[in-house]
Amino acid sequence: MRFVPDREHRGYAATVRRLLADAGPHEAARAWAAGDQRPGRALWRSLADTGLPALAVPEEQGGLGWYPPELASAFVETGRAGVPGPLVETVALAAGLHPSTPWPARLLTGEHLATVTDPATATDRASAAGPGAETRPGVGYAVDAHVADLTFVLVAGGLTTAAAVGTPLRSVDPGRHLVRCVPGEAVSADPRRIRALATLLTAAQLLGAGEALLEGSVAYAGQRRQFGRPVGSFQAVKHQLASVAVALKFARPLLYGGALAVRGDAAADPRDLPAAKAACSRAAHLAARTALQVHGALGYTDEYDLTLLLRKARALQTAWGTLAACRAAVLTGGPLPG
Amino acid sequence: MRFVPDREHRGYAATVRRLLADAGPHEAARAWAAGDQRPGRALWRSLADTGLPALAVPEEQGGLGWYPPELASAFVETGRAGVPGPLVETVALAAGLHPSTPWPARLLTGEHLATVTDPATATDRASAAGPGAETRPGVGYAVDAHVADLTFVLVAGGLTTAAAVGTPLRSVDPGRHLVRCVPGEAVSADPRRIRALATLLTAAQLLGAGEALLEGSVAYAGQRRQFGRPVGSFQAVKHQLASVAVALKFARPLLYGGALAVRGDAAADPRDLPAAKAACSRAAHLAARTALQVHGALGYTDEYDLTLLLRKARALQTAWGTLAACRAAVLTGGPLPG
Amino acid sequence: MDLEFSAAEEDFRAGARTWLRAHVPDEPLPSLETAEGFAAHRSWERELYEYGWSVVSWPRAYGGRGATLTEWLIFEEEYYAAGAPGRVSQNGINLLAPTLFAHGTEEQRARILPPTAAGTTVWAQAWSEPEAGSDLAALRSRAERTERDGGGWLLSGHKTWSSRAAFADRAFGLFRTDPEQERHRGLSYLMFPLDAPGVTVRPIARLDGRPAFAEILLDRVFVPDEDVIGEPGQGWRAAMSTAGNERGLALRSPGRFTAAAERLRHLWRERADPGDTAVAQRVADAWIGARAYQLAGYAAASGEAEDEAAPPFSASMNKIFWSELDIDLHETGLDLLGPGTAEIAEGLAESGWLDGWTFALAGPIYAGTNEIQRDIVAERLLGLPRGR
Amino acid sequence: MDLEFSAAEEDFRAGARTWLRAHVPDEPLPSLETAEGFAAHRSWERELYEYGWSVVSWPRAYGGRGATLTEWLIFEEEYYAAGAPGRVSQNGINLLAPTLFAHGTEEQRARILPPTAAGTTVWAQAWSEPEAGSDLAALRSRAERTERDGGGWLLSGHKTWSSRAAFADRAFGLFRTDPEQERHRGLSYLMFPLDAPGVTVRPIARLDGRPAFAEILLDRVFVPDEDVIGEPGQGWRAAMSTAGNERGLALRSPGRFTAAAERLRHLWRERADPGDTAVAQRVADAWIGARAYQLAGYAAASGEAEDEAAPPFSASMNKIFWSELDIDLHETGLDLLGPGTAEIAEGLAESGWLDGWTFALAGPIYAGTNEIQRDIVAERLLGLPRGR
Repeated sequence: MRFVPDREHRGYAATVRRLLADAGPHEAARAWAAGDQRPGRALWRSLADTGLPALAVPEEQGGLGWYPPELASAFVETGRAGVPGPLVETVALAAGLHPSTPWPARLLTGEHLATVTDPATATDRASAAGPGAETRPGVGYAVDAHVADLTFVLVAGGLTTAAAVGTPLRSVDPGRHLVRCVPGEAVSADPRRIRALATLLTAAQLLGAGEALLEGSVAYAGQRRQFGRPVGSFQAVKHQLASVAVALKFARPLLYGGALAVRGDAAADPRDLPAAKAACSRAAHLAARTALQVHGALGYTDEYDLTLLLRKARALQTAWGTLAACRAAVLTGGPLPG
Repeated sequence: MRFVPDREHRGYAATVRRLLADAGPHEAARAWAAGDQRPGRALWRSLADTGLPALAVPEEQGGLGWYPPELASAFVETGRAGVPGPLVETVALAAGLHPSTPWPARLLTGEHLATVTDPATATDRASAAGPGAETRPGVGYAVDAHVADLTFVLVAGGLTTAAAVGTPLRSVDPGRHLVRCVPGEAVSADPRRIRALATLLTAAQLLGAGEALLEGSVAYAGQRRQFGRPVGSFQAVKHQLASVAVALKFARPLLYGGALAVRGDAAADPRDLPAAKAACSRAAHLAARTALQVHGALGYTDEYDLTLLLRKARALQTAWGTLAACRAAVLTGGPLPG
Repeated sequence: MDLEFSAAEEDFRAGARTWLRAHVPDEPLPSLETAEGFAAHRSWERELYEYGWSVVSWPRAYGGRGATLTEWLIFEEEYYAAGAPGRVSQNGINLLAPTLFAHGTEEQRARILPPTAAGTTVWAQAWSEPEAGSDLAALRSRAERTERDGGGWLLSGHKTWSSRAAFADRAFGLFRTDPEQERHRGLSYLMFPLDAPGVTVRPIARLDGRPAFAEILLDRVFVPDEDVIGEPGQGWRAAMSTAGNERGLALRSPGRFTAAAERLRHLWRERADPGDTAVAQRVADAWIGARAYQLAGYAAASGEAEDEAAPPFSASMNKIFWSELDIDLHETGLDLLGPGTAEIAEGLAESGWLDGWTFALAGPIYAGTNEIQRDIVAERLLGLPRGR
Repeated sequence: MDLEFSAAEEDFRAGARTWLRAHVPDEPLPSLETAEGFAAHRSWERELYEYGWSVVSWPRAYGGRGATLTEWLIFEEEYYAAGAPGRVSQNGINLLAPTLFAHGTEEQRARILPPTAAGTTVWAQAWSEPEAGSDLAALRSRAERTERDGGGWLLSGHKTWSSRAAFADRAFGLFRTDPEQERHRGLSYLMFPLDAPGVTVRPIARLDGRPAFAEILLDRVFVPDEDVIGEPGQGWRAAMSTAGNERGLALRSPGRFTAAAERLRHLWRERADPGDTAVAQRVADAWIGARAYQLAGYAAASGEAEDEAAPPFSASMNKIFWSELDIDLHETGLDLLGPGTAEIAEGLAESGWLDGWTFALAGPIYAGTNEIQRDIVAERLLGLPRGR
């Protein structure tokens, strides 16, 4: 048993991290929020050039193989950097669309971005009028469908093309819009793989966002002075940040466990996938709350880059498996949050 | 509106507090735990001499009237002092047994102690083998039935005499034993009043125990030195204790609100009773956990008096309304936890 | 003790309820953090004022009704239960006015309070500075003495996190008038117009992108002596003596939370699986918390008559309690909305929950962080040793 | 990366499981905090030792199997899953032995380790003193040099919170051998018999009334030079260097929590309304926490081969994590038992949950309070400024 990323795996994650650190992801995120997707798309193409989406596709289908743990590590980095766009959905679709369909090739090159509805958003809540609210299967929100090249809908047991209905709605994450979609033609795909990978990579982004929020908070607390001393020297601040560090530390092994379950390892436990989403969500939530408290008013402003992550963490918390759904899946044996 | 105890009410609570402080309640509690009820009974008789149980019985029935708020304040003090014995049950029965029955008179004088089963303990868990576990209505645990003068069983819609079955079982609170009882003859009583008053007074004892745990912890933190300074000067310790103070402060108004609901005030909200039990339980639980942490190993010892309260708080937390039952009652409109 | 309202109090409640039912706009006003919404909220303040509901607890001479603290609690309950607009005049009514009542001159009160109550003058607060956030006594902005125009002060410096400043008319804050003194000594409490020469206002957007506060740059801004509150050099005392005004209940009234808890219960009934006890318990806890704060408010109002029963340091304890309750309550609301809906900032009726959440997030930070409030509770109420 | 055990590891697991299935007593032993239970647990240690399962990670020369860290994790999983008895020899195996391996002489190892592994010698730890709890460096007990009986030390002072001391054979701890030095300097690590002349042991009962620890009063107790570990005066370093032994996993192994979480899940299935999501989510969280700790253990074991991947300061983070998990897990168990049953200390099979809860309560306090662990994480891992 060797339950740590090997050298190559770590090297790849480091490459992605460096690439993103140099590429100005926060500027790309702000441009994306303002309606200019060019920097974000360029960023995605440079990530694709490193082979990122190809890590989700077997070699015989033009990819590099089926590497969920490596993908998870790479998406920790996209979460840390706050990269905009439907990357999770694009990679999940690259993995789950049948190779006979015309779309995967362009997803691997980074040329196309694709998105798909999260089936948990499918209850038509706008017309809900009680616990027995009408559910229209296959109606739901897809992230950034208004700017994606391809949009799909997850329906019971399958995948379809999509038609957008209504205007894109702004999310708490300014670089994210939600678009209601209705199903079109059936498409050959593995919907379980799409959902599983989307859950894993969303968890990874949450972990990365949480780690960046902790790092930013520690740096700020060490430098910001009040009452004649760094605020990071106050024990109450220290203990809050230590609790965040502990939560993040123990979320990461679950993320890798979930990745091995998604990879299909016989020795993996399928419950690790919902467990990972739950643990990464909670750790990122704690990191966000703490970052806000440590930064004071600064952490409440739009212009401070770290707050991009704080808002993204809130949005991703419910995406591809709420905490409640993940806990339920852990008890029923996983792998997919309901 | 005057939602504060008046002078007479406060005076009475102060009298009870002084009486208990002078009477060595911890010694009485330790003797009770060791099987010697004499000091505890003497303490209860001196409380009865102040008119305590008589505040639960109308004047025409030989009592002083129906004063749940004053009873609540007095039971905050019994909780603070950790007085042993089934006092909650005795006073609830004094209020709820029909005046035509032969028992109330001796309860008012303090001569007799009485106890009654908590109906929530009625599921026969020893033989439970699944969610559909057999429930034997009217079978349950009564506190200290082995030493009480009178024991009753709350059954669906009524009250009966009791027969003890099995040996008294030691509780986490060493001054408390649980005895399984089965119902006997029906007795004329108001079971709702018994349950409501038992819930209120248990909440009051929890609040009192919580306040004493806070006071003891603050005193210890101010005096105990480590690393060359009082442990109470560490911000992490301060903040934990401040959180306890806040929880306790906001539990007390609910306790009084619950008392007015039990009194039957039209302006009271019946939900305040389960809300009070929930809030007092949570505050006492936080106070107990914090006391343990502030005291270190000392707070983990049998011989340190404050730990009597720490253990009592755990026992009372589930008595006469668990947190789950109280929350459910709040949502369904109260007043009784299910 | 009891919870019975007097006939007068019941009449007061009925009057408020009737008026609100007739006047509260059917549609929510646009966000008060926009120019359009600010104007709409200002008009609403005028409407409240015209009917005597703007500042019920103030003396009639200044546009109030001389309401008791209990009546004010009742008004707030009705106000938020009616879904009435947020109060754009809150800085003036809840922060500035208590200081004027305690430390201002009769001339100042007569001149300033009525337009404040009417929404004619909307106030920004100007406490914080870049290097003086939690540590307010570290402020550096200064006021230099001048004898120009009959005597006054010239303000220079840099204020920030000034709520309402993007659209408000005037601001109040502390300035160092005695450069020889340090920390909380030598400060004065001054008011100044935001359109005066030398004032630059740079709006700052909060998390939702709206300019809820601003930086204020001051370059020798003239303030006449009549706009100093209290004695020059005694500003700290003036500011702090009213910080815990009405035991801190005014900062966020119980009525706000009882109304929000009721909306949450409604959302839960509408949306949740009734068997989902995990979310139900959080709804119950929100109700319990709001009710506890409401009852604590009644106790505080009753305590005015019976002073020894009133607990000390209520302002700090209240602040900790409601700010954490507010976040829990709105997090529960977002979780009830579920994936998708929970994160939508605009375009759905439910986005009010996200607005409420964003607003709630500021609670543990502003008006003294909860860390500072816990220090106060620990040191001053519990008597633990000073120093951190 | 993977989670696949090698064939050798699977064999090791099968061997442990088979042996445990055959040997673990059907009925739980009496509490090890009673004389009767202590003797029964000592016999169990001898049985473990005779079959080579007492100290699997030790070299064969001392009675172990030379197991890897991964194998040790496997053994612990099987051990707790089998419901095997608590380890009365834990102090000797997990606290003393690592110090002997790192700082002892070969003579000491040969003399001390086998009887420790066999339960022939059961050890108490003697770290704390009345004035040195969290602040261990404040200890005052001293060892004076003597040339009597071939040379050694005379121990005097007052130790407390000494676990196992009520019934153990020997104890180890730090003593001040250089009275000129202060704090963590001038301390030596010594071993002494609890039945020696000059030793008085006063048992202290924990919350459940059982003597889980004791005070030890020492009055010129002779310790020969051969029972000093490491250099005299270097005791602090010897004690601390092994405090985070196996990255703190040994203090409470992951297997303990995965087994407890499994029992909780079983209790939940048996007792809970399946629709009661409020309690179900806590059961899920307990499983998630135990699994996280288990996987973190596998990562640490893998990290031995791949050192740069091992996170630093794991011991402090592990301690915070498992101690809080342990309490949450057992609180959930008590809540599942429900009113009445939850508080019963003896007489029902379920009272094991209350025992577990009592045991768990000590977690955030002993072996360095969680406050101190958070200070360590904040200052040494995160690099926040020192000082509190």
